[in-house]
Amino acid sequence: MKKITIDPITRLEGHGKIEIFLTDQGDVENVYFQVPELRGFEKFCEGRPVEELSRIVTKICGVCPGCHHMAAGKAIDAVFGLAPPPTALKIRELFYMAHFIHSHIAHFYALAAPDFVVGPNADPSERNILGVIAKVGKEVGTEVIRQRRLAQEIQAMLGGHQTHVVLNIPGGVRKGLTEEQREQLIPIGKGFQKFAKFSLQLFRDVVLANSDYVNMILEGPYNLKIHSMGLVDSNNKVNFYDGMVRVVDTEGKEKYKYHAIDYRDYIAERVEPWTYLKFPYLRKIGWKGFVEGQDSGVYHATPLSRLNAADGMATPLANEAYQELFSTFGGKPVHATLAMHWARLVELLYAAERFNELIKDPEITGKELRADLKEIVGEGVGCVEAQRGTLTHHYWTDSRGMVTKVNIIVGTTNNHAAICMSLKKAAQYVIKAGIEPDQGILNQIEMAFRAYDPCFSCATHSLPGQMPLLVNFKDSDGNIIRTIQRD
Amino acid sequence: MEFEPKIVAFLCNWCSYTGADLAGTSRMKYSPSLRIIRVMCSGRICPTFIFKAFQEGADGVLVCGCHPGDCHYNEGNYKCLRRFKLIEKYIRQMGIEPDRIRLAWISASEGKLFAELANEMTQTIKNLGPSTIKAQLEQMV
Amino acid sequence: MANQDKPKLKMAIYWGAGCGGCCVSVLDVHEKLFDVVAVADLVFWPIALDIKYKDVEAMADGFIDLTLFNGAVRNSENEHMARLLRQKSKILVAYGSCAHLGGIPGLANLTNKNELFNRIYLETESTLNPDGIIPKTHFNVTEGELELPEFFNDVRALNQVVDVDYYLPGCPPRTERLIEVFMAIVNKAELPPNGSVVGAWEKTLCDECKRKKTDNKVIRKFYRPWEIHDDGETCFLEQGVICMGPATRGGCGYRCIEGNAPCQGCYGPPADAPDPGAKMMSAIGTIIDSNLEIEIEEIVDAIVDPVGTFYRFSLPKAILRKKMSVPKPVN
Amino acid sequence: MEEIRIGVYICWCGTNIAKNVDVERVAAEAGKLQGVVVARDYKYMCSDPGQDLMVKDIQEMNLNRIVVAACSPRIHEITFRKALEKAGLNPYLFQMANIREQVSWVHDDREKATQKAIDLVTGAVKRVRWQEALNKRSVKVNPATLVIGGGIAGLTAAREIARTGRIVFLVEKEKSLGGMMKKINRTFPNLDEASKYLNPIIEEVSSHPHIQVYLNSQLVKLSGYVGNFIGTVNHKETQSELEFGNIIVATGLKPFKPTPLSNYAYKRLPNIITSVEFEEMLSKGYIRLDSRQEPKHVAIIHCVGSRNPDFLPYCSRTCCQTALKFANQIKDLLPKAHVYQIYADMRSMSKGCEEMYSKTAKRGVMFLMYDQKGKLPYIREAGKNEKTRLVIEMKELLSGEQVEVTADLVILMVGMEAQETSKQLSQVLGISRCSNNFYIEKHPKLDPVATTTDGVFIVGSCQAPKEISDSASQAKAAAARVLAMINKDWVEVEVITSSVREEICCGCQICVHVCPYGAIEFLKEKKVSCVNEVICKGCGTCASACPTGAIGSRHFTEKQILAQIEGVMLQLLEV
Repeated sequence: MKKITIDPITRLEGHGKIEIFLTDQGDVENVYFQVPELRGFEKFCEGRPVEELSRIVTKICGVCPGCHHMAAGKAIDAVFGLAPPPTALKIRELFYMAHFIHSHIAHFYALAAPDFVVGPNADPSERNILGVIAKVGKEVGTEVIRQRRLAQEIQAMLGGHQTHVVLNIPGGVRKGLTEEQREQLIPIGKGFQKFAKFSLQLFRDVVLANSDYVNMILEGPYNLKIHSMGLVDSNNKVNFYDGMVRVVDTEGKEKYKYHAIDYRDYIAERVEPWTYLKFPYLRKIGWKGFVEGQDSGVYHATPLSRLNAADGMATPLANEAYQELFSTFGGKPVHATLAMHWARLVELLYAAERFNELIKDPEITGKELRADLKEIVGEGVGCVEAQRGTLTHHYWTDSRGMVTKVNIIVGTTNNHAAICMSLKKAAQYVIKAGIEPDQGILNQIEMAFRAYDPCFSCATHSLPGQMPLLVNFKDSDGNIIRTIQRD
Repeated sequence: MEFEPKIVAFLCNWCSYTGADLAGTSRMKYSPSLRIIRVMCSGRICPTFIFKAFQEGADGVLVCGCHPGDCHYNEGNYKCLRRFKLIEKYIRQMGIEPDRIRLAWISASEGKLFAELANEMTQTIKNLGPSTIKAQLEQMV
Repeated sequence: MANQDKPKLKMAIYWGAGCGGCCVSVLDVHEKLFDVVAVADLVFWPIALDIKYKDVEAMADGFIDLTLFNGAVRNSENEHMARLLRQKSKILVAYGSCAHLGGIPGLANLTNKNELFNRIYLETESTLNPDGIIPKTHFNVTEGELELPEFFNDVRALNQVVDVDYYLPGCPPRTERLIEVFMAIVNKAELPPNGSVVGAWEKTLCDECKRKKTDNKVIRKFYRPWEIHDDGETCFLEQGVICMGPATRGGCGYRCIEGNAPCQGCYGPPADAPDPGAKMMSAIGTIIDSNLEIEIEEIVDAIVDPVGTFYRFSLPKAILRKKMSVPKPVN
Repeated sequence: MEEIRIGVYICWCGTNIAKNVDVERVAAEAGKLQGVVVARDYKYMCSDPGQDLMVKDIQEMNLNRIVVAACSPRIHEITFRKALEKAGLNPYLFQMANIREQVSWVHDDREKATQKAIDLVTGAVKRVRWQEALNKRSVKVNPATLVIGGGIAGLTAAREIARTGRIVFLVEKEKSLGGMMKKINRTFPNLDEASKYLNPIIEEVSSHPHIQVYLNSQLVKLSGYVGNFIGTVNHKETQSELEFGNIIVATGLKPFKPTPLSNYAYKRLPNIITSVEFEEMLSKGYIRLDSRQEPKHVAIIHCVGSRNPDFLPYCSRTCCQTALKFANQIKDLLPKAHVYQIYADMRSMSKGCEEMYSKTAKRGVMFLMYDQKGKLPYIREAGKNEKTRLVIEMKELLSGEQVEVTADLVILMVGMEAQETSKQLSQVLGISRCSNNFYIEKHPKLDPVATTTDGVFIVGSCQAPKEISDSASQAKAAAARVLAMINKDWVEVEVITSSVREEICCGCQICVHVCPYGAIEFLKEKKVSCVNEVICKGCGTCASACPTGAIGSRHFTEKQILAQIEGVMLQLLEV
């Protein structure tokens, strides 16, 4: 039996690694996606004052620190039994929209676009952000970078630290928004919206107008019939910051809708001895292995799953885009993994629109930023939608608010099983007995997985420079038989 | 062979160190476990010194100053006391038995008391057994 | 823009036990990206793993001009890469708090591998693990063997594994500092002696902090940030909230202070501090405003987490770098 | 950096050290340490040949660091530093290991003592490598002197200094000079008139061209340091700033008010007066009752307030003599009167007083001893048929009998306590007070008129209750100290001080209030702290309070102390 190791992958917590086992005939026998790293926040957060967790857990991920900051902030509010005043909530959400805008822009242009704009089989050395820029022109490239920078700067303005934000304090926020700042943000918000619409148009022109791409998106290997999870507001519209968790089945029917605090009734995590990352699944269904379908406990929590799990978007333009997406696929739910890129852009538009709603809201410059402490409840759950999945933080404290226990289910972890399955499907599809895999084929395997998460993707399409990918064909004794290198 | 602790003792020049000298001039016998380091005032003693002593293998650390109100520099001993309370808390958090560190007031006339203190502390450390801190710090696993 | 005839700087960035925030701080060069690309080639990036190990292994020693190593050393893979990159790099920079001092992951030195695995794989409330499965470094699946790096008991800073040429502190480092250092290297400017901290000031944060400060540094009661209503302009210490600013190098641009949050020390201690937290601990102890033992104990009691306060980013580099396991007394 | 060349000398101190410590082995082990060029043991290092041996080595082997393991540095550090100087080496490149007081004299187990000695020497060797040359510094002395208090002590000091042509500022809080002594009629033991001594001094002081007297005045603020003080003196509404080089504190004491001791019925029953009130009566030249009649029975009760744990735990020192003096004065004025000394302990110390005691006893004065630990004498109003108006009930200790003493006049020998102003002034001057609120001298035996604050001296009863002669001699002693300093024209200041590295100091100002001497100032324009090394006493507390490491403590640097810790813990010899 042969074993292929594809190992160009990064992670949230730890680097990713793909192991492909081939039958003697050369067909794919099985695929394993391993996360070899662990830091153990759940353990070493114990003993800290709970209010510090909002500053500590951002260090779980520097790519989406804002998500952990928000989940922690909400969990801490709950520990202190506090309900932040409206202004505080709006400032938090405003910050959060900026966070989504920066992350979604980065992912689409730096990580996803190269596959479509430059092409899945193009020369890998061009298949990166610079390649995209070369195709779409430097003005656009500069604009991409500019928009992301503005989003980052807004995070710094509101949260002090542009990466490891310090915005939240129990019961509210540390810093308000001044009139001047608001004035400053209005034009920037307009810019975001314009740019989001531009990006959707780009997707239509480059991807949807290209039948090869459309077929690729619809093709079997990039489809996964599993459940979809996402936060929804009272009207079942997509919400990033707050709401109830909704799960729809593979047919698109609502299966569960629950308050985050009850997450343990609906989600369980499985441990496999061959990876440090756990596998969450739908508890009531149970773990049936890495299998698709209505009876499998496997689900995903991604931009696409959020759209699947909701009845629409809460803002007009985004809602139109939402309708367009599903009508293009002939209804809900959509199981096309690659449609996640499209869904991400729909979310980008929503984030921009919501940003503009908030910035116009008179309460956003309010002076009441904090609720005062009454008593320490001692337990709290905080749940938000991270760019790459539903994120849940659960804290327990003693009577002084010192942390006794922590449980965290990170966005990407939700998709761990799904990623493994998508990879296996793609591999089985592109690696055929007798056909020697080339770099294009390898890239198509990665595309299946890249759709899930920028942290997993920036690997092969990162900054310009030499970023080769290489595959070793090993026999069962692990000897390398042949190597494909793209460079 | 019986465990003979090594205790690093920081003594202020004016009271404690003189008290220790008095124990000597009065020929009082006490345990040879102390390694005395003289500072001008207990207010000079910084947490670093205590941590360093443990890192180097000390089984215990003793800090002595003038009695409250008698500090040669008015308040140095109070500042030492304040730091010491914080150090104690930190030491506990780091899993070190708090009894391995001790703060005591010894005046220039309390040679006898110093000798007793030395024996007392030595006994405390003997009961605790040898410090494993140095060994634990040296092993990276 | 640097001129084109100059050979490009070969640059590598590796991501150990960190969060990726350091990589984001590199991305935050924003438009300056084009300048960077003009003078540097990225020959290695954290994400390309053992394949790239082989590529790196294939490189001649010293082939890489500059390596930014971010993240702490948490497992055998991190350690292997640290050694490999040291060997292949002319200049190895410990980039960011984790590589510099152990960082936030270093707080895990308050616990150990077993406690940590038990919590995460057995006890966590959402985990269903009746068979008590724990990930293994070598495991045989039906199709063959799968390997995982070995998880260490202690977290280490980079220089506890290999020699480091420079330390560029911060969680993450402020991008402006990175560019300054980067350009200095590109332009072959005079570099400080090996082992120096670069991209940070000699003076600590208070020097550039915009908050109003006086000599009124006596504290009768310590407050947790939510216990006071910060007026947004008075020195945190003078409001009774512990701020690591006085004992933490400047250079970060007092960004946390700008967000009305006290400094927690990510830029690390000033030059030649034998212990990263002891000096601040000593300062804080000294300014307690009482001479009565019981009162002092009450005041100290309000400092609820000394280790997490004074060693938030630096526990692995403390003189007492990990929690001691006390053997049960034999009787 | 220069090559470190260390010489180590192990003293036997005859057999004092050699008996319990294997000095040869200590020297041998020391010889193995890094940087040690020579390690010797010698019978008496402090002896001239011992020092010469060291000096010779320094010069011949050009040693630049010296360690001597011998007695306590508190005994011979100075001696050896001088020897280094003699050899042309800076005296601070020297470290002592105390292997006598802290090793050979306290440990019998020779093996363990030797081991400990080796560790201490190793510590000293590791430390001395980091020690730096320090240079003595001095400041000019302002020849003017401030004297606080216009009693006999202050007056004497002021006069002594002024007579040499130096300026004196004399500050007195009362409206006139003289202090307690002015209230005294005659002095013991010779019953001379106090005014005979006091008035000429007051005369001379008030008219002296070099003395400026400030009455109704108080020192409220003081800045500067030895040789260069600046003081603010409040007098009535006005204020004046004075500059002077030294301060002599002579604020005296005040009599105890006996009212709280209800058993003595003071102010409750007639004809019960304090010793001070009796002095005034004597000054008027008579002894009489409220009724203007002369008393036939006079009782003098001792230790009123003094030696009483609830009031003044200490002995007021002058009351016994005064009581004896009173007895004689009464006998002189009213030869027929019966005088009773009701005492707890007779303490007729001081020259001529014991003689006065026996003389008084011979004049038919009755001495009755009461038990201070037990029930104190109790004064009640006499009944109709008793011959006096007052009766004192007491247990007479020597006879063991319960007795009743009849009296028509009772004199309470009240104790003496510190001035209320002593606290406020101690803070202004930065000197400390004992548990009884009197000022503390620098050394109880060897430096009784100086304080721990250089340039500030304490004389007379502000240090503890005293009789006139003691106050006068202290005043003259302090004056001599001050004049010596003035004539020398400069004063040496502490070398072991703190200093700030401005390039590191972040201006957090934590150090400012940490200094007990106010030696640290924050320079606003430079945004850094700065240590006034003349005021600094070198306790090093600021160095350990500085969060940046900008403040260093000379001769006790972090490097030096950490190296010493490393040294004493270094396992050289496995036992």
